[in-house]
Amino acid sequence: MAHVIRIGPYHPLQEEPASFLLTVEGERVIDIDVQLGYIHKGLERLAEQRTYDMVPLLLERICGICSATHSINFCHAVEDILGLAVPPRARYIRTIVGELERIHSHLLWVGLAGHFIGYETVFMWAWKYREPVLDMYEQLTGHRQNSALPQVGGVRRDLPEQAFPEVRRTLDALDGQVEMLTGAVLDDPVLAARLSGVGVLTAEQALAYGVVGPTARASGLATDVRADEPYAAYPELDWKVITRSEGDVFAKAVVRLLELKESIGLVRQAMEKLPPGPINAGPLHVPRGEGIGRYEAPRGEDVHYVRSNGTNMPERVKVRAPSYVNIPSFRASCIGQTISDVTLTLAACDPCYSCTERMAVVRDAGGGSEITFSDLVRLGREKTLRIARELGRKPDLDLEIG
Amino acid sequence: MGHVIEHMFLFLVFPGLLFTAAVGFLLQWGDRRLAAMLQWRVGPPPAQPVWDVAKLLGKEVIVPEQAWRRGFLALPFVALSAAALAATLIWSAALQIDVAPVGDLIVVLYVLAIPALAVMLGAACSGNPLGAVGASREMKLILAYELPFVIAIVVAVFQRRTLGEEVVSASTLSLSGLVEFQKEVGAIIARPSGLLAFIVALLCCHAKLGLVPFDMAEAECEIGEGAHIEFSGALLGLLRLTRALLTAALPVLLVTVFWGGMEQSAGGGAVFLLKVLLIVVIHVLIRSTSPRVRIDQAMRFFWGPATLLALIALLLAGSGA
Amino acid sequence: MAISTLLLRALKKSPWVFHVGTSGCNNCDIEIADCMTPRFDVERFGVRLVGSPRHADVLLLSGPISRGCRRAVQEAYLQMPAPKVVLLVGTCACSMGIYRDAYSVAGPADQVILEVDRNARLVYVPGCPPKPETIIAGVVKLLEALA
Amino acid sequence: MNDATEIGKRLGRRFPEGIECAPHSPRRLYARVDPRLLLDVARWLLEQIPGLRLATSTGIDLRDGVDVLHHFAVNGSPLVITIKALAAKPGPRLPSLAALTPAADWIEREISELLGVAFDGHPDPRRLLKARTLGDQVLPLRRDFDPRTIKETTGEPPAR
Amino acid sequence: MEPLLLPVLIPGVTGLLALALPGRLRRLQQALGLLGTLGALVAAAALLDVRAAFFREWLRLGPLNLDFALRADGFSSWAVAFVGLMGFLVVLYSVGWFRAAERERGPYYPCLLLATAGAAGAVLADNLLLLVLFWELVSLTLFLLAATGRASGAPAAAKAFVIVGCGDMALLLAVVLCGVLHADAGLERPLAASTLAAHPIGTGDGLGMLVFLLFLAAAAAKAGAIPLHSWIPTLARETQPPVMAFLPGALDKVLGIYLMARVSLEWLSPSHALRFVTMLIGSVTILAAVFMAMQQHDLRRLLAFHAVSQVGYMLLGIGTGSLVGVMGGIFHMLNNAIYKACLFLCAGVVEREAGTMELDRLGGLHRNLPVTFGCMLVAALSISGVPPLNGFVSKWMVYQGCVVAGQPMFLIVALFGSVLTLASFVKVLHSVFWGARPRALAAVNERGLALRVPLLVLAALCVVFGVFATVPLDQAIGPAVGLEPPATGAGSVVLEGRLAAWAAAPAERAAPAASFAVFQPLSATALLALGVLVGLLLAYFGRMKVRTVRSVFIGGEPIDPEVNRFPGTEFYRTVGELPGLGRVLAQGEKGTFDLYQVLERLPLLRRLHTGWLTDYLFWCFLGLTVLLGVFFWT
Repeated sequence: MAHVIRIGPYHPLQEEPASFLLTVEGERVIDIDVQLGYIHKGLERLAEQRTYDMVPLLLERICGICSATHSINFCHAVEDILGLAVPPRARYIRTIVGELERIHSHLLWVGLAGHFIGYETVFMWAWKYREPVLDMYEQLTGHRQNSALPQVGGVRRDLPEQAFPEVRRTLDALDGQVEMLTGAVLDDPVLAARLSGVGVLTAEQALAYGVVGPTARASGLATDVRADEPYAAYPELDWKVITRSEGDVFAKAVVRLLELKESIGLVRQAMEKLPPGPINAGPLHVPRGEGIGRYEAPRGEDVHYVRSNGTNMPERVKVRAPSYVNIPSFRASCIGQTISDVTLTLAACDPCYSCTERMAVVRDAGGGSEITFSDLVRLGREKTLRIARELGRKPDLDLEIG
Repeated sequence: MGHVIEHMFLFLVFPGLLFTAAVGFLLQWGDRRLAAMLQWRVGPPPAQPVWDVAKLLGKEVIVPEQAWRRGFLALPFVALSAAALAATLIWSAALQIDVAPVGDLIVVLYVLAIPALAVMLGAACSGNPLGAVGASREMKLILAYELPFVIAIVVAVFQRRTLGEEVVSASTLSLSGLVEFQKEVGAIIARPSGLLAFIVALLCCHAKLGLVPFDMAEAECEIGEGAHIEFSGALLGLLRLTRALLTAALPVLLVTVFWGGMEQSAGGGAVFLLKVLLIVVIHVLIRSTSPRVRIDQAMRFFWGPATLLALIALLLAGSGA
Repeated sequence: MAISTLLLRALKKSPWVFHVGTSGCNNCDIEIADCMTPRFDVERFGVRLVGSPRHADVLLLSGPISRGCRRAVQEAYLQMPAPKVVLLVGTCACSMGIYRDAYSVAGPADQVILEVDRNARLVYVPGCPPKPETIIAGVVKLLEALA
Repeated sequence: MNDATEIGKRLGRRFPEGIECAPHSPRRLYARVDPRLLLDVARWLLEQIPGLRLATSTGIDLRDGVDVLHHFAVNGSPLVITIKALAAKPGPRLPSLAALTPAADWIEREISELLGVAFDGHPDPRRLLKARTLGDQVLPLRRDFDPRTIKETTGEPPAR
Repeated sequence: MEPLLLPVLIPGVTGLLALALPGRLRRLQQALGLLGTLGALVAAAALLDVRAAFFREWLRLGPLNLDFALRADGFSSWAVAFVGLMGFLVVLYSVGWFRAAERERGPYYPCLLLATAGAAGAVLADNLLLLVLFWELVSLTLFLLAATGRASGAPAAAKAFVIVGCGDMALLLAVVLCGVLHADAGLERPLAASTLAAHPIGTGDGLGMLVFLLFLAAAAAKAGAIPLHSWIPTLARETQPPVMAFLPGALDKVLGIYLMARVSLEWLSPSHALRFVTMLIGSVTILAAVFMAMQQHDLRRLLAFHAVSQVGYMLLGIGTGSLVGVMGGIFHMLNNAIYKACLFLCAGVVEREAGTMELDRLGGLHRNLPVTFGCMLVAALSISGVPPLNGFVSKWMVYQGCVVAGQPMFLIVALFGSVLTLASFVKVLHSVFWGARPRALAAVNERGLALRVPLLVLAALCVVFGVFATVPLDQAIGPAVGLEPPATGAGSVVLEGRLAAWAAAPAERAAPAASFAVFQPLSATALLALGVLVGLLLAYFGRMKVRTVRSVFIGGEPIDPEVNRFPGTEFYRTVGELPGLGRVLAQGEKGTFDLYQVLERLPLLRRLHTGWLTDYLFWCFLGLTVLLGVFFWT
C-alpha cells in the first residue's frame, strides 16, 4: 500500500509554492513526484511583445535572486544573432554585477540550508554577511536586486567609480567573514555527519539529467559556462572552477562556499582592471535569425533562445533556467532516503521555482496600458501614500517617497 | 483538610503552576535573548513569551472534522496539568518544602512524560498525516532518550559513598531522600560517575525539551511543525505554557537529583539559581551550535554513545567512584 | 472588556506570520526572509515566521495569484484562526502590477481573499520589491490598524 | 569534435537523407531533421559526443506546424547543437526523447501542454506547469490563442 | 453447603451440566455459563470476609496421603473472586460476540466453566497433588478452548498443549519432590501446602534448587515467560478474542503468578541466586517481548506479545524478594488481567465489526466505535503505566522492589520496557482508531450491550484500581503477604512507604527515614484534575471559540485520506532499520528464538509430536507410571 506524504505547496521548506509527493515506507522515501504550476504565469510570451530594449527589464523579474542573470543572458542570445562584440567596459560591468549576484545568492543558499536543518545560527550568520553584498549592489547599481543595467550591446549605465573604495573595503571585510563562515561550516563535525552521504547524485546521473551549476560540479562534472564558453571578462581574470566528486549535499555546500571566495576575487579583479571606454555598442537593429545565449547563473547554466523576425520585437524568447534541469534530478538523488534527508536534498540544489515556471504574460489584447518599471515604482508609491492618507498618518520616512 | 489546601496552594501558586510558569517564561526569554545575541541580533523583549501565550489563549481554536474532537480539545489541558504536577513535585523537593509528598522520582519521571504523550496523541488523533509523522518521531525520540536518561537517574539512585568505615548508599527513589543523601555526603555530580550521569541526563533533558538538534518532531522545514501542526489558538497557547513549565522544571530536576537541590542558607537561593541558569545556558549553546539531526541518527546517538556513557557511569557508581 | 483589550494588546505584541509566496518572482520572499536576519531582526517586535497557518495571525502574500495557486491561498487563509489579517507585500500582490492581463493570473491577492471572506482585513506594502525597512513599516502600520 | 562544422559534416555522412545542417558559428549548429529520424539522430549524438546533454527544448508555433528545437550542450565546451523537427498541424506529434534522457521529461511535458504537441512514447505525459483549472484545449503559446476565451473550471472555493 | 467448596463446585457442576446439554440449546448453555461464573464470583466474594487462613479436608486416600483438602486465605479468596469476575465478564462478552453465523465451535461454554472451576480449585487446593490435578484440568480446557477457534487452530492448540504440558510435568515433579523431602523429614501430610508454608524448603542444596527451578518452569510455561512464551503469540493468531481475554484474566497469568508467589513467599525460601534467575527471566521477558510487540502488524499478535511482556514485571517483582516488590508483582498480575482482558475484548469488537485485525487495513474508527475506543484508550494508557491508572501503581511497586533488592540493571530494564509498551500502544491507537478510515469501514458501528458492558466494567476497574489503589493493596494483597490491613484513615502502608524499610530487604543497610518513596494516587489525580480545571478556566476567560474545519492543512491542497496518510504500522520502521537490533528483531519474527520451533527440528521429537491428543495422553500416563514407580520404589 502506497502512503504518500505531501510536502507543499505552502510549506515552510520553500519560500515559493511547489508540491512534492513523497511515497514513503516508514520515513523512507521510495518515490517522489513533483507538482508544479503554482507560479506559472509565462513570461516568454510577453517578451515577444516588448522591444529588445525593454525585454531585459522584464526578464529581470523572472527571478528575484538572479535578476541580472536572465537579462544579461537575453543580451547574450541577441548578441549571438548579431555576432556582436560587446565593449570591454560593459563586459567588466556585467562581470561585477553577475559575481555580486552570485555571492549574495550563494550566501542566501547557505543560510537557507542552515535554516532547513534547524541550524538557525548559520542562517543568521550567512544572511548577516549577505547584507553588505546587497549594500554594494545598491551602491553600484542603485537597487538591492534589480539593477536594470544590462542592455543589448552593453549596459545601460556606468558604475559610479567614486563608490569603489567603499566597495573594496566591504569586500575585504567580506573576505574574512566568508572565510570564517566556510571554516565554521566545513569543520563542524555534526554538520558533516548530517550532510555527508545525503542525496548523492552520481556523475552519470548528473549527465543523464543534464544538471548544471554547483549541483553538477559537486558530482564531479566540471561544467561552468564561464569557462566553457567564456563571456564577459572571465577569460581575462584569474579564477578557477570548483568541483567535488562526492555528489552529496555536503559537497554541494563545499562547492558553493569555495565559489564564494572565487567570486569575491573576481569582483575585486574586475574593479581593478575595469577599462575605460564606451559602455554600449550604440543603437542596434536586430536582423532575422536565431541565437542561443548561455550564462552561468548562481544555480548553473542558464539558456536563452531568441528568434528574431527583423522587427523590433523578438518572435520567440525561450528561457531555460538552471533549476528546470536540476529539480528533476531529485528522482535520482532522493529515493531511498528518509524524509528529513529528502527535504534537505531538495534544498541542496537551490531550487528556484520562479525561474522554473517563468511567467507567460499575454499581449495586451484590449490595447491596455503597458507598465514599465518606473511606472511600477510610481504606482507603488502612490498606493503607499494613499494608504497613509487613509490612515491619516504622515508617510513613513523609510518609504523614501520623493 | 489542611493538606488539601496546602497541596492546592503548592500546585497552583508556589512552587507549582504560577511560580514555575513565571520562572519558565523568564528562562525562555533568557534562552531566546541569548540565542539572538549569538546570532548578532537583539532578540525579543522580556515579556515576549508571556505575550505569545496570552495572544494564543485569546485566539480561535480550529478542529479538523476528522479529528477525535474531545481528545484533541482535552489533551493540551492534560499536558498542562501534568507539567504543573511535575513542576510542583520537583520544586517542592528542591526547595525541601515540608508537606506530605504526593509522589517521588518515579512519579515525576512518568508525569514528565505525559505532556509529550499528550502532544503525540493530539497529533495522532488530528488526522493530519504530517502530524502522524511528527507523533511517530516524538515517540521514537522518547524511546531513544529514555534509556540513557533512566540509566543516568539510576546512577544517582545507586550512588554509594564511604564515610569513614561505613558505606552509605542512596538507594532511594525518593527525591527528598536524594537531597538528604547529598547533604550528608556531598553532591552526586562531584564524583566521576555522577558527573558522567549528569552530562547524559542533561543531553536527555535537551531532547525532552525538544530543542535543536533534537527537534525533529516539530521540524518545521520537514513536516511543517510536525506534532504541533494542527494545534491552534488557545490549545497551542496551553502547549506553549506547558513548554514554559518544563523549561523551568527540568533543570531543577537535574539540580535536585545530581547537584544537591537548594541549600537552606543565605546564599543557597543564589547558588541554586546559578546552577539552574548554567544548565539553561548549556542548552542554549547546544541548540545554537548544531543542526537538527535525523531521527535515526538521534536514536543511534542515544542508544549508542549516550547509553554507553551512562553504563560506564553505572559501573563507576557500582564500584563506588 | 479588560480581557479583550488585553488580548488585542497581546496580539499586537506577538504577530506570528505565515508566509505564502504566491506567484511572484521570489524577490519579495527573500526580502521578507531578510527581515528576520540580524540587520532587521523583527523578532524585536515579537514577529515570528511560523510553519502552519494554524499558528498564524498574519497571512503574508507576495506576488500575484496565479490560477494554479489560487485555491491553495484561499485554503491557507480559511485555515487560520481568527482574529487574522492579510499583509500584501510587493506591487504584484497589491495590484497584480505587470501581470495584470496575464492569462494565468487569477486576480489581485486582495480580491482572491475577499472572494472567501468579505470582511477580511488587508494591509498593502507596495514596492518591487519593498525594502525590508518598508516591510517592517508596513507591519507596524498593520499593528496600528488592528487597534 | 567540438566544432560545429565538423559535427555537421559527420551528421551529414551518418544520415545522408532527411537532415539539413546549418552551422551558424563554430559554437552553434542548427540541423533540421525529419521527425522520423529525430530519435536516431538524438541517440547518435548522445552516443558519439561525450559530455553531451539535453540543455532544453523550444517549441515555436508556426503556420503549418509546431517547430520543436532540441538544444544539446556539451559539458566543457561552448558548442550548442540544436536539432529542429516540425510537428505538422493538425494534431502535431513527435517522438519523445524522454526515454533516451530523463532531461527531456519535463520540457516535453511543458511543450505538450502549452503548444499541444503530443510526444509519442513519453513515459509520464501528465501536466506540468499549466494550472489544473485550465482545460486541455487552452494552448497559451499558440499564435491563435485568445486569453478572453479562457473558461476556468475553478470548482467550489474551499469551504469555511 | 461448605463455603470453601462452592467456588469450585458451582462452575464445575454447571460446566458438566452444560457439557451434557445438546449443542442446539445454545441459549441455555449461555445462561448456564453466566450463572456458573457469577456463582463462582459470589461464592468467592463470600470467602473474602474470612481473614485467617483455614482449611477443610473431606477425603483421604490412605497410603498415598492423597487428601481432598481445600484451604483459603486472603490471597487465594481474592484470586478466586477475580477468576470468577473475569469468567463472568468473558462469558457475557461471548454471548454478544459470537454471531449466529459464526458460532462457537465445540463445547465452548462448558470449557469456560470447567476452566473457571479448575482455576478456582488450583488456587484453593491445599494438597499439592490436588493442585496438579486442577492445574491439569485448566490445561486440558485451555487446549479445548483453543481448538474451538478457527479450523486452522489445531497446530496452535497442540503447541500450547505441549509447552504447557511440559510445564505441568515440571510441576508434578516439583510437587513429588516436595512430598519426598517432607516425608523424609517425617512431617504429617507432607504434600499439603500448609505443611510447606509451615516448613519452607531451603534452596541451599541442589535438591531444593531443583524444586524451585521446576516450580519456576511450571509457572513460566503457564504464564508465558520467555523462553516458554511462544505458545501465546501463536495461539493468539488462531483463537477467538474472548478466549485470549480469558487467558490472562482467569487462567495462565493468575495461576502461574499465584504459584510463583506462593512458592517464593511461603513454600520455599529462594536463595539470592535463584531470585536473580527469576528476575533475569522477568527482565528478559519484558524487553524481548515488547520489542517483538512493537514490530507487529497484527493486532492479536501485538497484544499477545504484550501479554508475554507483562509477565516479566510480575516475575521481576516476585523475584526481588522484597515485600514491596512481591506485592507489586501480585498487584500487577491483577492489573494486567484487567487491562489485558479489556484490550483483547476491545480488539475482539474491532475484529467483529471491521472484519480484520491487520493494522494496515484499519483506521479512523474512533467515531464508529466510541465505547470500544474509550475503553481501549484507558486500557492502553494503563498497560503503558500512565499515572494515575492501575498499571502505573503496580509497576511503581516493582521499581521500588528493584531498588530495595539493589538491582540497578533490572530497574533500568523495567523502566525502559514501560516506554516501549507505551510506544506500541501509541501505534495501536493511531492505526486502529485515528488516522484515515478506509472507505470499506465507513459503515462499521458497535452493537449489543453484552459487548460493551464488560469493556466498560474493565476500563472502570483500570481507573478505580489506579486512583484507589490503596484499597486492593491494603485489603487484599497486604494480607496475602501477611500484612495487617491498616486502620481506617491511617493511609496506605504500601504507597506511603511505611512498610518497615520496605521489609524483607537484603539487610545491607538501614534505610534512613527519608528514603521512602511515596505515591499518593488520590492526591495526584486530584491535582491533575485541578490543573485541567484551571486550564478550562483560562480557556473560559480567554473566550475560547472552537471552529470545525473540513480538512486538515497540508500545504493548501485537498488530500485523499486513503493515499495521503501515515499509518501506525510505519511508526517504528526506523527501529527495525537500526543496525544490530533490526537483525535480531527480524530473526525473532522468523521464530529463531522460539524454543518450540527449535526443538521441533530435532528428528526424534518431530516423530513423537503427532498432534493426537491420545498420543500425548499416553505419554503422560507412561510418565506418571514411571514416576509413581520411582516414588514407591524409593
